[in-house]
Amino acid sequence: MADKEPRIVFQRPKSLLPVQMHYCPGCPHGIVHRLIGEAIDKMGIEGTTVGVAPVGCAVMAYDYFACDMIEAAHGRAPAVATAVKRVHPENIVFSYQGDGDLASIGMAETVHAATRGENITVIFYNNAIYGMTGGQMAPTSLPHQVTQTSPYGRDVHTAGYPIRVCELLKDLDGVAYLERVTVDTPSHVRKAKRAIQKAFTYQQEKRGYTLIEIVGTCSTNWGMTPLESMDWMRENMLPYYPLGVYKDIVAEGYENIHEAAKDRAKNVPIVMQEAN
Amino acid sequence: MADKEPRIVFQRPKSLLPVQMHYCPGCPHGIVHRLIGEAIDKMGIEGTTVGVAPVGCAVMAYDYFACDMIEAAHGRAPAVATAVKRVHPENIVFSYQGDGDLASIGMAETVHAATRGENITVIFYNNAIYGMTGGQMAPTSLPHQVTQTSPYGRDVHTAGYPIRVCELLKDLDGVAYLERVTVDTPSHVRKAKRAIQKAFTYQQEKRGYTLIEIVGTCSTNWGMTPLESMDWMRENMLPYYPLGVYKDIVAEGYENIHEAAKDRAKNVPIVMQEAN
Amino acid sequence: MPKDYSKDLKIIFAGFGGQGLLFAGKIVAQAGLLDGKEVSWLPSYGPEMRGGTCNCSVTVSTDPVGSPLVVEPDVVVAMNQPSVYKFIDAVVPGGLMIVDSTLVPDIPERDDIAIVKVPSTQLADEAGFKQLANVILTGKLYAETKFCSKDAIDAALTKIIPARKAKLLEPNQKALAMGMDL
Amino acid sequence: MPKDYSKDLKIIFAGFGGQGLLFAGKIVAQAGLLDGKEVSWLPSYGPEMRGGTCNCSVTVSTDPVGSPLVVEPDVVVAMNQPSVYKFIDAVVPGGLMIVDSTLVPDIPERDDIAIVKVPSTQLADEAGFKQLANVILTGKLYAETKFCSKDAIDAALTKIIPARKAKLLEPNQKALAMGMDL
Amino acid sequence: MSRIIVDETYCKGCGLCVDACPEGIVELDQTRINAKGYHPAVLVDEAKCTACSSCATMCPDMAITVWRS
Amino acid sequence: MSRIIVDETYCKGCGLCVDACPEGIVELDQTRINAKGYHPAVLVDEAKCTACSSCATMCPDMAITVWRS
Amino acid sequence: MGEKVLMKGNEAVAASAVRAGCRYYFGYPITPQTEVAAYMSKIMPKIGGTFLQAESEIAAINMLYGAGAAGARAMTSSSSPGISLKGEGISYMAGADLPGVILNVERGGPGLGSIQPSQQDYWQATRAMGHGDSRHIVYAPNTVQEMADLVYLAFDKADEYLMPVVLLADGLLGQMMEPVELPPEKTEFPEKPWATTGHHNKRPHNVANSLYLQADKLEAKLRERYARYEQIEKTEQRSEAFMVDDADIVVVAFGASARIARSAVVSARAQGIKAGLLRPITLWPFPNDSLEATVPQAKAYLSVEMNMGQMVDDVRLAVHDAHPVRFYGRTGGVIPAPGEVLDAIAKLAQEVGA
Amino acid sequence: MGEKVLMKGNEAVAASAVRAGCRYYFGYPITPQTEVAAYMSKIMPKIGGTFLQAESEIAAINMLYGAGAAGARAMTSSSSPGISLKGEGISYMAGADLPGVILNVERGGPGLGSIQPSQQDYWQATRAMGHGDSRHIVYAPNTVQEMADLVYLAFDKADEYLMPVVLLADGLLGQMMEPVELPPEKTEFPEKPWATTGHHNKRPHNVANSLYLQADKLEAKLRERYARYEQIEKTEQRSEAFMVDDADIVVVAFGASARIARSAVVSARAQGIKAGLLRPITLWPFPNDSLEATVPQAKAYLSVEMNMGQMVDDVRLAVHDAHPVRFYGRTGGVIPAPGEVLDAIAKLAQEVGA
Ligand SMILES: Cc1ncc(C[n+]2csc(CCOP(=O)(O)OP(=O)(O)O)c2C)c(N)n1
Ligand SMILES: Cc1ncc(C[n+]2csc(CCOP(=O)(O)OP(=O)(O)O)c2C)c(N)n1
Ligand code: SF4
Ligand code: SF4
Ligand code: SF4
Ligand code: SF4
Ligand code: SF4
Ligand code: SF4
Ligand SMILES: [Mg+2]
Ligand SMILES: [Mg+2]
Repeated sequence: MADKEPRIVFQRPKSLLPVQMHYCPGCPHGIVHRLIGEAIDKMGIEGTTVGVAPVGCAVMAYDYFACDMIEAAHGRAPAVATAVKRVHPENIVFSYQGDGDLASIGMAETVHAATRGENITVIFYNNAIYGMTGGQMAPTSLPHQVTQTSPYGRDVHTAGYPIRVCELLKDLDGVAYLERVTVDTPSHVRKAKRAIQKAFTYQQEKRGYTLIEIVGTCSTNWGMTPLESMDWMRENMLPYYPLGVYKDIVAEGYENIHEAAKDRAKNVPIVMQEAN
Repeated sequence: MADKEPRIVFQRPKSLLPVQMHYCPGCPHGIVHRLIGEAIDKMGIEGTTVGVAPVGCAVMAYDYFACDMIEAAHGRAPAVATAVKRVHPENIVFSYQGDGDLASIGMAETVHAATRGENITVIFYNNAIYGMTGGQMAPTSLPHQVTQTSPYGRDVHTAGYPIRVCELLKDLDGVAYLERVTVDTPSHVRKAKRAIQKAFTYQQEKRGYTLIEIVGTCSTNWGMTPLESMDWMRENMLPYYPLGVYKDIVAEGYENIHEAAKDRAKNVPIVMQEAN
Repeated sequence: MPKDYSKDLKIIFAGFGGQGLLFAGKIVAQAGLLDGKEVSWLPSYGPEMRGGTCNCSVTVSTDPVGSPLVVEPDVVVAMNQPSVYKFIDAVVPGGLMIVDSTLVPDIPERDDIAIVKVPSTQLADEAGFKQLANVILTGKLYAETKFCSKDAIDAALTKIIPARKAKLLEPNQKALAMGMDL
Repeated sequence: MPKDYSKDLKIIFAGFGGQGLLFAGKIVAQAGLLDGKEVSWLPSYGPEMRGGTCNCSVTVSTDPVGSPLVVEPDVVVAMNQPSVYKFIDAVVPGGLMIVDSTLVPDIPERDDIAIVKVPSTQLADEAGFKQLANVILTGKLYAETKFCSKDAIDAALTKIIPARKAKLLEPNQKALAMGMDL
Repeated sequence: MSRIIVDETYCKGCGLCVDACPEGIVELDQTRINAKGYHPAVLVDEAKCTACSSCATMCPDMAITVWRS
Repeated sequence: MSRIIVDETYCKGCGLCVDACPEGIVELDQTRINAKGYHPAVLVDEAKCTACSSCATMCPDMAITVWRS
Repeated sequence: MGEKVLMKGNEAVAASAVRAGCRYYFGYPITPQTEVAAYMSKIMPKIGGTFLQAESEIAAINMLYGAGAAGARAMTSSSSPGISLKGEGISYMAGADLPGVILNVERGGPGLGSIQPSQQDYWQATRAMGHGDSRHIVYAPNTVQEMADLVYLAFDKADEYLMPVVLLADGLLGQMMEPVELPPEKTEFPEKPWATTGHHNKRPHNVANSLYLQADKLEAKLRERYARYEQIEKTEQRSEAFMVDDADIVVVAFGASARIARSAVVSARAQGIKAGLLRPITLWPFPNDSLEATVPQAKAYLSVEMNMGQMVDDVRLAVHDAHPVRFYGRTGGVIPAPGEVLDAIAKLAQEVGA
Repeated sequence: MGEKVLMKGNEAVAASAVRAGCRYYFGYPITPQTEVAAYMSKIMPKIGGTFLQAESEIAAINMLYGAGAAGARAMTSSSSPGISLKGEGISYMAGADLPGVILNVERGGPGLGSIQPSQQDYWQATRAMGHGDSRHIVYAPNTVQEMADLVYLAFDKADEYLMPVVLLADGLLGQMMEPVELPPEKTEFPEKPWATTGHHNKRPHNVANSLYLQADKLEAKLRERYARYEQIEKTEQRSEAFMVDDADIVVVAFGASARIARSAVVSARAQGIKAGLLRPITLWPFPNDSLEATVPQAKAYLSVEMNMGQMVDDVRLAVHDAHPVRFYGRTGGVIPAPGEVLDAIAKLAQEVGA
């Protein structure tokens, strides 16, 4: 069989600017950025996408994505994204947030953007630690996990329990789609990519709030090599944060969040009053 | 049958100061205050109880309860109560909060006190409106409910969906007991009283975070008489916010939140490491 | 020499919440505005939460209004007992207090001011203008002070009753006239 | 006249994160302290997040330390190529640059300062002191500047290696001595 | 004979007790008005009172004391 | 012949590609160090590359371009 | 000329903001400014705008940040405690050079305080809405008409200078009704080529950001911004002088207290005291020029405020200690009576022999 | 005398706070002050204290409020953006007269800014930590030793005056190591009969509150509090004078910039310029007395700050425009070099002929 003309089958997506990123070696933040870029490229939406960067290791994401970008205050990306989406409802708006950003300081904004059913997509990178500030305990740090601020291991008696974000949000009526993925292997990466694309598509179809949680790592602050950290993540985080679809309103047979919510409240007179 | 010596079978609890309250006629805030007072009296804990008042109609609760009281910033009662409990772990600490206070501005503090498993009791008065500020939409206002800031009825397309607090919190590992009650009839009032006492008891027994949601009314801002507002609440709020126990760790067979959480995470190596 | 209220009038309307005192104040302010006067209207939002007392300050003047908070009223219109007690001493000498005598049993004595008792709640009930005791008192206020033109106060009502509540206009007009004729 | 470093010494330690530069700086500061000097130590926390360059400023002086940020170093100890490029021009005339020549292939010329090349990473590897290239360089720094007493620098190590890491003391002492003897 | 005592200084005339009394023996006294401007509740037929406390259980202002004998 | 090209300016030597390659033909070049101080990845046996893209899929720094032919 | 209508200050602000092109309002209820939200919630759905009750003041200010970045005319409003919560977000807007309008209808503080009118947030508004070197134009209306006019202006200035602009009012101005003539509906707006609207493949990506990890870059950005601030200090000072030309005693007061001070000045003149009122309309930039202009004539200054003495420092700085500068104030929600201010004027007049 | 140990400023603060009796620390991570939390998380479990990583700066400050109310010695720490978020809570503490210690290790702003040291929050710290009339003692350490000493003092002053006390440091002081001698472990603490500890049926209930719905009551409360503030202004001013007695040019600088200014002053003297350094240690109360004392001798003042010019106003107010007051500053995280400051001194000396 003669060699065919060589062609590129894998390369940097166009919607990621050709700059070196500041992430530590092997940090999956980079993989997730690429998946978003691939989704934007594939859907041809770079010109109509606005991304909102968090405060966290991904703070400089505004320098990496080729679409318009906004750097939000710590935890407030959902509020910022909400406003951008309200101003430009035809744009695709996503926020990119870490666990500290999304689930600690930004908890109220997260829950409320979700319950409002904002048509935005939240990309949630959960590495069970505060990466940027040097490895403090995160709301998702596991019991007994040693961090800078849980030096003897997270003591649940004083520091309490981790938050499982998908589980927390799934009951809110504004939520259309929630999936927890990881990026430790090529096949998981491809699954994560499909999830992100699906979330963007749901947003385009105005189905409601979408969030993809990526269970990640932080080899630097976990004090491991990148490969070790993937192992640790698989062994400890995945059973604590099980992968899977936590909500998919379309799979449940609804067109969007409003249909589903109405169905749920069909015995409430005031909710059904329009139908009268 | 000769008349027995008359004796008092019902009177104001001692742990409520003998002052007139500022609530509107028929406002169930007063009933709930009394139930807390009765629980304190019954358990004999007035001297060791510290209450945290919210910003909301119950803001002046510090003038009503005979135990030590703290007035917290809007939404921050869980943080204040957390600190008080940490300083005096043997005290009984409760916060009293409205829906705006607890579920809107205070959402992050609520979720985090719960997930930390703070040994406190939250008394959550849900009247689907901002009473004190004159009737704006609350995070629990129902779809189509007319309020000062949803003058055409809550439009779920722009204002999103109400939050069901018990449903939201029930999956958090720090939560020991959650019940939703109401106070529209004497039997419901008695049920509510049992729930509050149970929550205080669990706190005494250090089982974890406890919250009692009282579905209430706001006849003033709903624009109804007290009796009408009870009807409206029964008809619309109760089907949306079903009464019942949402979590009871003891009924599930656990001693406290820690036992339950460990059971849930038994396939996570780091969580179980102590057991090794 | 009695004060010329068409140059300057400072009023407090006071009573319970729900008695329409803010609305009465608004009629007066609107009337002043229609006459080209400087006017201000200020509700009090005191410590009471609900069902407590309620009052508002209104100034109508040919000069710019300084503080809109009336502390030395020319006239107090009082619709409940606590308000009478609270404000009677504030009325300036030579001033006026107009009281809904249906609701206020006791009026302390003061001989340097005029006290006008109008059983307005009863009159309103009898005339079938439920809830318009406030407007009757406003009519009486007008009659006593002539702070603006008759045209202005009549037009004021039309102005402040929104179109979608047009059917309330007529009873209001009648109540106002009744107050003026007392 | 060469500067008397026992009166005043300003140093920058520079290299990659993880090379132990902050620790080396701490040895020097601690030694100065033990000699009763005024000392300061300041890490740089620049724009790089991780794996980037890392440096720290150390001052040991008989006078109170003003700005702890060293901008005109007497000595720069450099453990990677970018640091050499970045700091070589900052060294004051008559000053000194000590370079880990195992890691730094290229050293620009400057004839008004002394440049000391120590293949410290290689030496450390050979001697079995993995990761102690920094301490070897610190020993060399001492030998070149004599900024404190010998006792002080020896004691400094003991002081800053925590008890629970006591087994690290010996190799550190050896590395320091090796640096001094080069 | 059982009965209730309504402390008028606390009563706001909300009517919750009226609605709650299974014997239908509590009413708002339309002839009187208290200092706060409300028609206070009164027990109209003392003989029928069972001291069941339903009225007091519903009273948000703790205006009601229930006596059993 | 399929192959990958590693752009050394992007590579941080994390080794994720090494681990991911099913053919085991990617390695970190211990003999070289790039400007950032890392040992970059290299394809050691071009003949075996299937252009499966596993390596590139795992590369957080988009250092790898995959060519199929 | 339009018709004068009776309106509450809060409503006038809202109505005028809409005429200035504001189509996005983000707020959280708090007394004494809830009428703004009430008004916006009624009108926005009818004109294709957005009223959004945020989950908190923090969410609201960050929505304002987002809407400002996205190129919209947007505003938020609150009262003292709620404004404190917005500090970080306001600082972010300043740091990212984003326009937006922020209304503070002050109430008594500190803490939960009271719900009565105050001017206790003067320092906060003029010096430190948030952390870091930053400035915001601060307008201080003293009538309902000015509430309308200045909010209208605020939108233009925010867009012109790319910064958050603050309207500092108080419960008195928010709650009172006065006749007001609303400004005309604006139809032309400045281009915003920097906005994050989606680049539609027509330009490089826009970024809204306040992070500059290299200190020298941040400093350069700040110096650039401060050049703009200097420009504003030169050209945007506003004040109103009332009987100041020949005044011995210059009363300085803004907002609600200026109304009361004005009455007191009139009474003082009636008593033969040559008093005048210099009313700052911009609190930043402080009207130093018009104050300095009074120095040759004046004998003393009296700063009248509804707080414990805040603006008085700015008066001192403006008149360079050339004459005595005194303070009279009430606080916590107490509205001073004209008579009290008159007494303070009279006392000062006696002291300086005026 | 204890032994001097090498410590980072942030660690020294934490270690000293613990010796001052602090047993409750509530914080949220932020550069450049994370070492405080790291230290506290290590030590508190060992001494029966509480380290609690709050969900946010807002939660942390409200925990401080709660712990203060409950009678504990407690502290929180953060850096600029995080301090802005605490504004409401700090105002509540002031309004409820609750003690607590707050450390701000400033970084470049506004917004996310930079993570390098700055002094850009001077106005915020001295004028408006939150809304409403309120004051807080503000200590400005300039060495690691002072970080330790002043935080130690802060706990006592907070309890003495029942108010939040602020330690205003910067990234330089937080990150640098210097020798420090830690103060002794405190064993005696003031009684707190007002604390909400549970009344144990021994006294009427205690209430911690800042709400006074009646304006006159709030005003009365404020006047009472301001009497205390006045007392503090009289007795708590602190500053350090270096070569000031005969100085023509008085440099005024605090914290990190005072260290640099000191070097510059030494160089200036070497050049024959009679310069001196007046270093405020309390920023509020500002050391007006010691500044005023320099007026007869001085010819000019130079305020040196790591910001765009904030304290300079306080210098002007303190010296009553008796002499020129100039400003030299770097901002955004840039640390000025002694040489730059020397140049500014020399220029000013020339200008005023000193
Ligand atoms: C208001 C505020 N608080 C705190 C910080 C400091 N800070 C920066 S990033 C960060 C947390 C980062 O953790 P996470 O969100 O999990 O992201 P990661 O770095 O792990 O990706 C914190 C607390 C800040 N910049 N602003
Ligand atoms: C920071 C802050 N934001 C807003 C307010 C104004 N405010 C007072 S009470 C309240 C809401 C009350 O509603 P809810 O919590 O439901 O209690 P309710 O009055 O209905 O019992 C608000 C928004 C405030 N005091 N502080
Ligand atoms: S610190 Fe952790 S999360 Fe941040 S870039 Fe490094 S590895 Fe990734
Ligand atoms: S406003 Fe509503 S919630 Fe508040 S006291 Fe009145 S009825 Fe109760
Ligand atoms: S105690 Fe029972 S029977 Fe008696 S009045 Fe009350 S509700 Fe009626
Ligand atoms: S329930 Fe209580 S307040 Fe209501 S009417 Fe009866 S006695 Fe009065
Ligand atoms: S494309 Fe596949 S086979 Fe080729 S190097 Fe990469 S992982 Fe290995
Ligand atoms: S995965 Fe990418 S960055 Fe990592 S070693 Fe391979 S090519 Fe280099
Ligand atoms: Mg993280
Ligand atoms: Mg409510």
